[in-house]
Amino acid sequence: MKHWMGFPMFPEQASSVAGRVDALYFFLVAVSGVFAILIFGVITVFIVKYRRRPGKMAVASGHGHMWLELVWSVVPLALTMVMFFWGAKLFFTIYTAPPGAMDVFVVGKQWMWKFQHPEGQREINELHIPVGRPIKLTMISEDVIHDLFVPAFRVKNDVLPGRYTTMWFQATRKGDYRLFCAQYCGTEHSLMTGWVHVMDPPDYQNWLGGGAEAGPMHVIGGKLFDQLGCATCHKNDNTGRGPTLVGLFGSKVTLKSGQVMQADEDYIRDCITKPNARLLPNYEPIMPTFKGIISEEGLLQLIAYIKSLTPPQAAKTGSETK
Amino acid sequence: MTTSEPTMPPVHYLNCDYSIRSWLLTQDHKRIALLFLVSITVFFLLGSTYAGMIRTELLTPNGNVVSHQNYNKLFTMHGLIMIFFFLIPSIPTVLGNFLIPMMIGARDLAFPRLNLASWYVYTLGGIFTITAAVAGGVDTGWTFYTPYSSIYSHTNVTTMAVGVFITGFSSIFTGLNFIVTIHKMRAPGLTWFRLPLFVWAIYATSIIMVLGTPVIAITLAMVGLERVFHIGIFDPALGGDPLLFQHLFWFYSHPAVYIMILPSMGVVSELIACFSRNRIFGYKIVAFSSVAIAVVGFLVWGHHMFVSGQSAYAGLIFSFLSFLVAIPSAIKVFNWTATLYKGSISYDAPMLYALGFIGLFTIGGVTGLFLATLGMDVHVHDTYFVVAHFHYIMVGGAIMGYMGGLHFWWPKITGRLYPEQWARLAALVIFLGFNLTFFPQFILGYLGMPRRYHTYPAEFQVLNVMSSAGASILGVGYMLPLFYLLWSLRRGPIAGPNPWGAKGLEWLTPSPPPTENFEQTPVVTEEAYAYRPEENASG
Amino acid sequence: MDMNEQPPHTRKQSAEPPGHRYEEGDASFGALVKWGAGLAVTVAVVVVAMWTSFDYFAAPTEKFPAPSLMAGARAPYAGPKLQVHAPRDLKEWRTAEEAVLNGWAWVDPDKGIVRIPVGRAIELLAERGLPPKTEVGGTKP
Amino acid sequence: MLRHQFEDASQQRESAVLGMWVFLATEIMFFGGLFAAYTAYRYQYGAGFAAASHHLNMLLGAANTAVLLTSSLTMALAVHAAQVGKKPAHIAGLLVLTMLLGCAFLGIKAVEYHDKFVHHLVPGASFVWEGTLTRQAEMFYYLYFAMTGLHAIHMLAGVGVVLVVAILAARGRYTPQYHNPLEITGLYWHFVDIIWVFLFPLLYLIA
Ligand code: HEA
Ligand code: HEA
Ligand code: HEC
Ligand code: CUA
Ligand SMILES: [Cu+2]
Repeated sequence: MKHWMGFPMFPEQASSVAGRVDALYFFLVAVSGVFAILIFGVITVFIVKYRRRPGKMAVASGHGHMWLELVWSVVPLALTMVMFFWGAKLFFTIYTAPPGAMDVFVVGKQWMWKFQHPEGQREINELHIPVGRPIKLTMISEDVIHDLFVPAFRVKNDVLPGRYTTMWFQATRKGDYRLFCAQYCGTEHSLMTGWVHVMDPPDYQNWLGGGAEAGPMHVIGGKLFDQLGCATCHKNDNTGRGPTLVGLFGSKVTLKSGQVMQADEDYIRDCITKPNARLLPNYEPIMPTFKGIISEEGLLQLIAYIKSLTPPQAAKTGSETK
Repeated sequence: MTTSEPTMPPVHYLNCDYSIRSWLLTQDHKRIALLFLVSITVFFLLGSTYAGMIRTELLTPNGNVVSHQNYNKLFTMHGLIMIFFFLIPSIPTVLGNFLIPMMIGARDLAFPRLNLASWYVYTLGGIFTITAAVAGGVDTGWTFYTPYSSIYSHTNVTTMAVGVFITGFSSIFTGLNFIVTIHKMRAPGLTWFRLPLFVWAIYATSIIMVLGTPVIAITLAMVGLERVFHIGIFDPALGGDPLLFQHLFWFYSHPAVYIMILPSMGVVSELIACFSRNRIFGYKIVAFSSVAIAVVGFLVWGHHMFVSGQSAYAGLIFSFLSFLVAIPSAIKVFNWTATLYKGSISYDAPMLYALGFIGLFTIGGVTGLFLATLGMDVHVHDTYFVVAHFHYIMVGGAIMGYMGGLHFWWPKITGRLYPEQWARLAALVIFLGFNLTFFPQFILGYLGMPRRYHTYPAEFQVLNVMSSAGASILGVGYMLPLFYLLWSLRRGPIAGPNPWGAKGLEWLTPSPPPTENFEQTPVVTEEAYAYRPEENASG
Repeated sequence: MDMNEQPPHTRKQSAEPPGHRYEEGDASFGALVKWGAGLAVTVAVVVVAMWTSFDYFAAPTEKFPAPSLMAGARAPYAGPKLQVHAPRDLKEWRTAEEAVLNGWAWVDPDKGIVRIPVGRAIELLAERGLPPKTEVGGTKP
Repeated sequence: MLRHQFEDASQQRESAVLGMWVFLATEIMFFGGLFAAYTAYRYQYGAGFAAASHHLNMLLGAANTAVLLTSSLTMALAVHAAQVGKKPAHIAGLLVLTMLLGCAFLGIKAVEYHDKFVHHLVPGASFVWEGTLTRQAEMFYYLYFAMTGLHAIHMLAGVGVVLVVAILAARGRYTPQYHNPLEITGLYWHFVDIIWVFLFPLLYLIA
């Protein structure tokens, strides 16, 4: 945090977009400053020059001049268009995860953050990530709306119950950066904070390898897939009562209603929690709902497993939806 | 100033009847305005105490003054009371009720009984709110976001929702009354383009009050239903969508912020014209921009939901339209500045408030542009940057306008002049205290201090202490007018009909005016703000 | 006439015919419709413009470096466990404890210390009685 | 009788009519919130809404529509009768007829509500649904009860107002020169009827 005479003035720039957000910020400050000084200056001059003096009557200043009105409408409009385009372009950069980003799954729960690395690493209120690599966060809440906010990276996104939201960042400087919950979520909203530890890749690997673990997410997902009986109906060779899930993730699915849907994380989550919401042609809706039986972490692990059934090059991450 | 020593008329709307009945069952728009003045001042003091407690708590990083849940109740009650029970009613129900009939040469509003009903409905809503506050308050934030407000919160959300629901009808009744009065009861010769700009501003505000308030009423009713019957129109577990609530809530709540600022803009137009003895520069443009803000204001609500999971496509549209809605405000600021050109400017207290309004509204407004910029809002959403934006434009803007209007028309309302020097001092103290309170919050916001945080990291403490220091100065600043205005009721000099030499039909009546305002309905032959008779254009 | 010098109350009612005691002229409906249509058109234009320019905005600006080959390598993992399924963990823990309680196992083959099921231990103690405390130098509690 | 703040009767009448139109605008926005919620969930849960709508009795719905349309007719005739100076009994009669039709509407509504209650289709704990899309069906019935319930409340208020106006009409209060209350009651009644004309297709005819 940059200080000026002991006052904290400016947050660190620790992500790939931070510099560009700050550049936009300085542009906006400059435009506001110019207009503020322009207006305050003109007003001060006028109130001094035309202060009420005996015998000095106000002189007709006319009803107003069309061209002047035009100028001070078009100029602000032009400036706002610049702000709009620059802001919109940056917004899409902030929210479009680059291909091949490292996945991290986030579950927000009243008043703590649970992070899960695909390798199975699980953390509470702490997130260890390697510097220089784009990290894509897939987030969901178990209760109310939360919001994961890392000021040093200049990014945040609400975390909704019942629907996945995603965001990404690429840390550019090592160090520890605060993360906050930025959407009011109840009594201990202000305690739902934590740290992002940005480490050199080797240190990150050591940290990752630091201790025994039940196995990577997709392996746990596989176990869960068997335990819950999914495997009885979903056989990889498509001989079960339900469709094979090999190659499902990322593919286009045509429902019985003819509607074509992209099988992304949300789609699979809905298939598991609300099976009859998406009926498939030539299959009976016999799949039981697992809502309330599998925790959010369990769902994420099942999805990781189903993703792993799709050969790597076929799966493409969903781009920003319209 | 009038040459002869000004005298108070023997009989006027205040001393014609002192009985409680005559006040509680009055149909005189002027008395109803005073009833509202008393009620909203009570709520302003209540809201300010909550603000004072918030600032006291935030002096230290760890929460050692109140518990977590109580702090959450502090900012929720502070937000709710200040918005729904102070700022939305303030100018329309006090200055609007008092002045609109007089400014258009009418004896009263179109529906006096509806006007009194508006005050009773407001008070009933207020009683519900006070009960909710006494019974333990509400901790959902003034935004009532579901599913927290509908399922997880165990505080008096339903009572509060009913209170705000009922008070909403006070806004609807007042708005309806103004629209019909302005359309149908103008004095002969008073065409639309000869109306004072305050009347235009109140007309634009009334459109929003009438079209927007019902939406918040039905939304809060749905939240109430969900809490009472546990059925989920907004509950994700039962298939409801929390984003639908946000859309319905902000569909009203953004236009609501324009309900708060437009009347102040109307007051400032009157003050700038009177104290610079000049016709408002570009009268028609300023009049149309009030209506433009009101109408386009209904199309931008999504800029509160850029990072809430709303699609990027919607974000683009709402960001673009938010910039369009800013243009009329910009035009107004430039026209006010141009009105000072070649004027004959005096620095009475109302003028100081008007100039303060222009300055602080500009800062508040341009920071709104920061928030409307998609890329910027991602970082500063739900941080103190937003808190600073809306306090600059609501406290710095709307309240400055309200104070200016109150001082400007005080002689007409009470027949007495307030002490000028004290008023100028108060204006200065408020201006300084205000900036010290809220400017540091811009820096805090960009540093990333989130909103609604009871405890915060230690590195934010210095700026928070500055803000709290400013709040206590601001608190003192607000108390001053309370004292000297009450003092002036007894010992203020007699004002006479037109102490400022201002234009406008309301200055034709004695101060304080008789109950029926005008013996005969005046006929208007000249333009608004015709301070220089020599070019008395037809208009 | 200048408003200021005009004493109040004597403002003479001009010779307006009684019928015209309030302003008839109201906003022209045509103008309102025109303004409404204009606004609707602008909003439509904005909505369409955003739809068409969506892909322009969504196109990724800088080309991200192709993910390095190493990225895919899955290293072993470790770290604090996060309880996923409380009942299952409890069941595993209980079965482990039961096994210890009722099982036969070498504790320390060199010293000949062995673990015996608790039931058997109770029987042995019943037969032999508790060893006197001092003789074995009992361990600290 | 001219109220003191008005200059003449026509100003008072125009103000009353404009006041009612503005009030109807607020009512449109008030119902608008529910219509917005309906549209949002219909778009998301089309199948569920269609399935749930099967259980609504289209016959009763159509009957209600007919009842309301006729009541609008009798109300319009009443207003016209006052304008052309028909006898008070004539005006009052038409108003009573309008009121009866309004009560008939509420009666049919009560029957429908009872039927839903019996079939456990009232959203909440008691909701039972044998199809596959329970949540969506419950959402449909939530909206059904919210929208028709709010409409019924407005209908109830309307019947009350028409009763008062009918009594005053019977006393000969309304003449071709002065019948403001009758006219604005007519506006309100037609509004409540139009709301039902929207509700009927949206709720009953989406099978
Ligand atoms: C009186 C109240 C008021 C007013 C008038 C405004 C006016 C504006 N507001 Fe603000 N706003 C609030 C009260 C208000 N707001 C509140 C209470 C919240 C938070 C609610 C909550 O979350 O609790 C909020 C939040 C808010 C957000 C959401 C932030 C977030 O939560 O992430 C946004 C985003 O676009 C926004 C934008 C704007 C804009 C563009 C204007 C424009 O209308 C401003 C236009 C004015 C100007 C532009 C200044 C004058 C112009 C010049 C001097 C010329 C120079 C100008 C140009 C170059 C164009 N406001
Ligand atoms: C009309 C609107 C209005 C007005 C007039 C005000 C007036 C003030 N508000 Fe505002 N405020 C809101 C509308 C308004 N507010 C809203 C809508 C929110 C968001 C609520 C939410 O998030 O849900 C909010 C939230 C809000 C916060 C953020 C709370 C949080 O996010 O955790 C703060 C923090 O300082 C604050 C401060 C103030 C102050 C100091 C004043 C002052 O102008 C009032 C005058 C101050 C005083 C009278 C102080 C009196 C001083 C004492 C009693 C002595 C105390 C001693 C010390 C301070 C040492 N307000
Ligand atoms: C009783 C049989 C059964 C069980 C058990 C079962 N499923 Fe299914 N599943 C089906 C059927 C049949 C369908 C296709 C029809 C439908 O949508 O209901 C299906 C559909 C799906 C789909 C959508 C496939 C597509 O192409 O759209 C997914 C994903 C899925 N199941 C995952 C799971 C998971 C994960 C589990 C275990 C937690 C599971 N299923 C358990 C029978 C079953
Ligand atoms: Cu989670 Cu605030
Ligand atoms: Cu807004």
